[in-house]
Amino acid sequence: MTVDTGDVSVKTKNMSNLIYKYMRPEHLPQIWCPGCGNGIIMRDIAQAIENLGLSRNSTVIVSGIGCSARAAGYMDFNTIHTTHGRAIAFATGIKLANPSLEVIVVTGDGDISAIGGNHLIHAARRNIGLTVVVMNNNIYGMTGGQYSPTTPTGAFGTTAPYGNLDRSFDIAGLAYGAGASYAARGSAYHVQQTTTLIQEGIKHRGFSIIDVASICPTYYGRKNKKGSAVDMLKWQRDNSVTVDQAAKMSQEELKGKLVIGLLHQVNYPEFTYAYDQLIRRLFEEREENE
Amino acid sequence: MSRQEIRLAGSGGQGIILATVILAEAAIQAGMNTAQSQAYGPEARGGSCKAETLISDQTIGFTKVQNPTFLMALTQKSLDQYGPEVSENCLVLIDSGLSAPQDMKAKRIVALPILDTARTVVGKIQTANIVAVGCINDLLGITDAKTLEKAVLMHVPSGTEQLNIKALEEGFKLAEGHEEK
Amino acid sequence: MKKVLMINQSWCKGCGICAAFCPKGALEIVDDKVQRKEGTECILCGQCELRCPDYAIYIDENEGDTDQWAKSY
Amino acid sequence: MGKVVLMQGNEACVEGALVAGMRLFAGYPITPSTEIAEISAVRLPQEGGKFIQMEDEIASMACAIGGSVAGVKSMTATSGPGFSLKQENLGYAALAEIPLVVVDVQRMGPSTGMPTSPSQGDMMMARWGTHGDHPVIALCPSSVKETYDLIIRAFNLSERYRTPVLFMMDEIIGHLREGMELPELEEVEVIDRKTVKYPEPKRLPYHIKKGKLVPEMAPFGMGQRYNMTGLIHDESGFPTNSNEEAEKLIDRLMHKVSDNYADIVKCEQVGMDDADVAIFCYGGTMRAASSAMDEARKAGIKCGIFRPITIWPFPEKELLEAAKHVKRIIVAEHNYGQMVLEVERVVKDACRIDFLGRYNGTVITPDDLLAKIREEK
Repeated sequence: MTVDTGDVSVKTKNMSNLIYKYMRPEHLPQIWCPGCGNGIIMRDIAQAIENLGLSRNSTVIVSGIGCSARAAGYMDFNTIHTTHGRAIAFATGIKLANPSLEVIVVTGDGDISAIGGNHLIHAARRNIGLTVVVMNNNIYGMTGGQYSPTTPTGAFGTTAPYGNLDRSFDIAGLAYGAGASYAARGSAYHVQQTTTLIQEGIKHRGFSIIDVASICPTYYGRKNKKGSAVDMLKWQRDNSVTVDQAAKMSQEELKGKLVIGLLHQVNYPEFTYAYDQLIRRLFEEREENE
Repeated sequence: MSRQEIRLAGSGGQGIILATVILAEAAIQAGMNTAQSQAYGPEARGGSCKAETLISDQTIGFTKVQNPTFLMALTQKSLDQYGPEVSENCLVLIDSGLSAPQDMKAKRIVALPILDTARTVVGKIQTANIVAVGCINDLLGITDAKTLEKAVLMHVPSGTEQLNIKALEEGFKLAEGHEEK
Repeated sequence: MKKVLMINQSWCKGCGICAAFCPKGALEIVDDKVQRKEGTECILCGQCELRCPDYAIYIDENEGDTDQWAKSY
Repeated sequence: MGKVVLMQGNEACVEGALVAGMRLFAGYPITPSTEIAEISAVRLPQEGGKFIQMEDEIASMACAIGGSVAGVKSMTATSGPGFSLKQENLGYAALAEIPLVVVDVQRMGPSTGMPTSPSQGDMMMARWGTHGDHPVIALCPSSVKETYDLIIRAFNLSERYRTPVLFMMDEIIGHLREGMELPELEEVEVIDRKTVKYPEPKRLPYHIKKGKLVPEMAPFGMGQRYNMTGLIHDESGFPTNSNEEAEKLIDRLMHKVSDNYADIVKCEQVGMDDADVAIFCYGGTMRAASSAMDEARKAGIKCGIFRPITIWPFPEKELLEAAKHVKRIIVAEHNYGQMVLEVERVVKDACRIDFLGRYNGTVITPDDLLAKIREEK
């Protein structure tokens, strides 16, 4: 059978139509470790794009640095792998220069909330039409397992050998507090829900963030005795509650739970749209004066 | 017109920089060369402020005023600071309310009620810089009144044109009957 | 067209996620690679495909050139 | 003859950039470059372009790169501390070959230093500030008119060589207002981006066509999907760990600039035909030098001026030739001694080299230079 890829039509061989259509097979399998949740989340993004019927040519994937950042190289779009923490700032320039592009930022917890935290909160405040998908694995994977801003208090990392003293960030909550007009949380286990959340985030006009709990069996899992990739996914399955369920639960009951679903959505003018309106206004005023 | 090295001093917020910009614009409109620059402290308001305009019919190399041929000071503090630096031949314009420091070498001093005119005659103290511009043009003969008016209108905020033209005219009047001390 | 389970062993890293979440227990990991478990039934539900981080297992449509219901590379 | 207008250096920077085709500016407020952001905020939307004030200097640099990647000529502007912050992404732009212009209106440092005081202390940071080996093109204007003309050239060079171009202004010129003649727009040379005509899916994004200097660019969204990265990459745009590919890439990046020295490097020589003593200066320092030269000549001293307009690559060929015909070169700059190191490297013992540096927030005056010219040793 054949797949419409937009430019070529080739018999599929050893991958699903979805992967064939949206990935760069010559660069697969990815460098991610066995059981890494990032591959699952990357597929969710592809599925969301497929469901929405976006054109690959007018979709841009921007990434920063870290494990998550490698996603850009695997996905068959206009892709740019930028500097550590700065993916949102690069993406802002791309979206501003050409608002017709669908710009998706794929990032990790260290990239987005430590070195890139400032860009996250300001892009959220600005409400620029980017979709940010966070592969949140609670650790710095690429550098070998240091604690990140989302490592829970007490958990271990190579730089938290006696247990992490920091409190951890709720990235979706942070973005929401900073003014993101769409904030959601998904997980590697909850594939269909997460895909839908990403899909709705892309559709949303304004800044949207989907904080997806990933799994890192190699570092976070091993350091913290969380078992195998399978065990970590099972933990997600058994400890997740929906936003609706969470609303009926006490703080005590919510301890150690992963709340997934749409956390927040509001309509507010998107930045590049507002800027185009400004340009139009100036042009109209000039025409009137002439 | 021979080379003029004009230095205006006052406190931030008095519009000293704008005054030198307008003088520079007047020079350009009159077909001369000019270089305008300024130095100010970190305060937006109230700090000391110095701005300069060089005007010459020759090409201007070095862009800073070295030997002022003209100094105006609108505050005692700025007069005390910059007054003693100028040479004997420099023409010094001061607001009537100020007194020349003892160690000032300059012999040609003109005192005019610039601030008072702005406040009471024009009706807005913020126009003191434009009153001053009128006085300075009259004292130095940079250009004609019409050209100066054009320069003023090019640089004042829209909506304040009438007020500033009045200030300029009051400046002309002030300087007309001036006396050098 | 008949659906078929496809396995691309060259991309499989043997993490075991597909096998763990298969509702019919129809998959197993042997020598770090996934394979069909003998004597089990695959209902082609696609749960394995959804969670395979390496896109090594998926449901495809039968190309008609084989009777096999599972095909490995 | 065009109309003569009174303009500030920072304003001329924006007006020239608009003529050159700048349609996106990303910046962050910092004196003495702030007027560039302020004027861009007013002027860009009037021309259908976009201005954005980012949350910091790093983001401004990243945003400008993003704009260029999406096909729009982009610029950012800053001063000393902000220039420090832009360095990492500057390296990205050099490696990924992104055309854009970065303006640095230098102020006295290090650190917060003396805000708004003039300095030329970022000259070596312009060359060596970002990590790793990379090509650099940096230009230095010494008048308002030259700021206008040269920023257009900066954009043209960035497009021709697909590389960031540094525009090294200083406070003296940035805050100076003087008259300048506006050019007739039809006479201004503007180089537009060489983009791919027909996006082919299999085209290698970093492949250079025969006879071309640099790979043609495909703005995101035009139909060619490819990967861009700050990792060492091959023609495909994908990362590689091949040592041969790494060497090939760095060689190519360095050579695209060094092999085109004659096109890129410009300098001005005044009175050098018969000069015994030459003043080496650049940017705002030129203004004191020209007055000093006039005075020296009146006093019977044969003084000339050698002024790099392109500061990086350094105009070494012209300088060495000039040095052979003078007895002394006085290097005057507003720092503790930066470009004088280059002068020493190039001139060696072809003539005597004296240094006049200023690093206290004041400017070098013509009298300072005259005293140096008259200095006997």
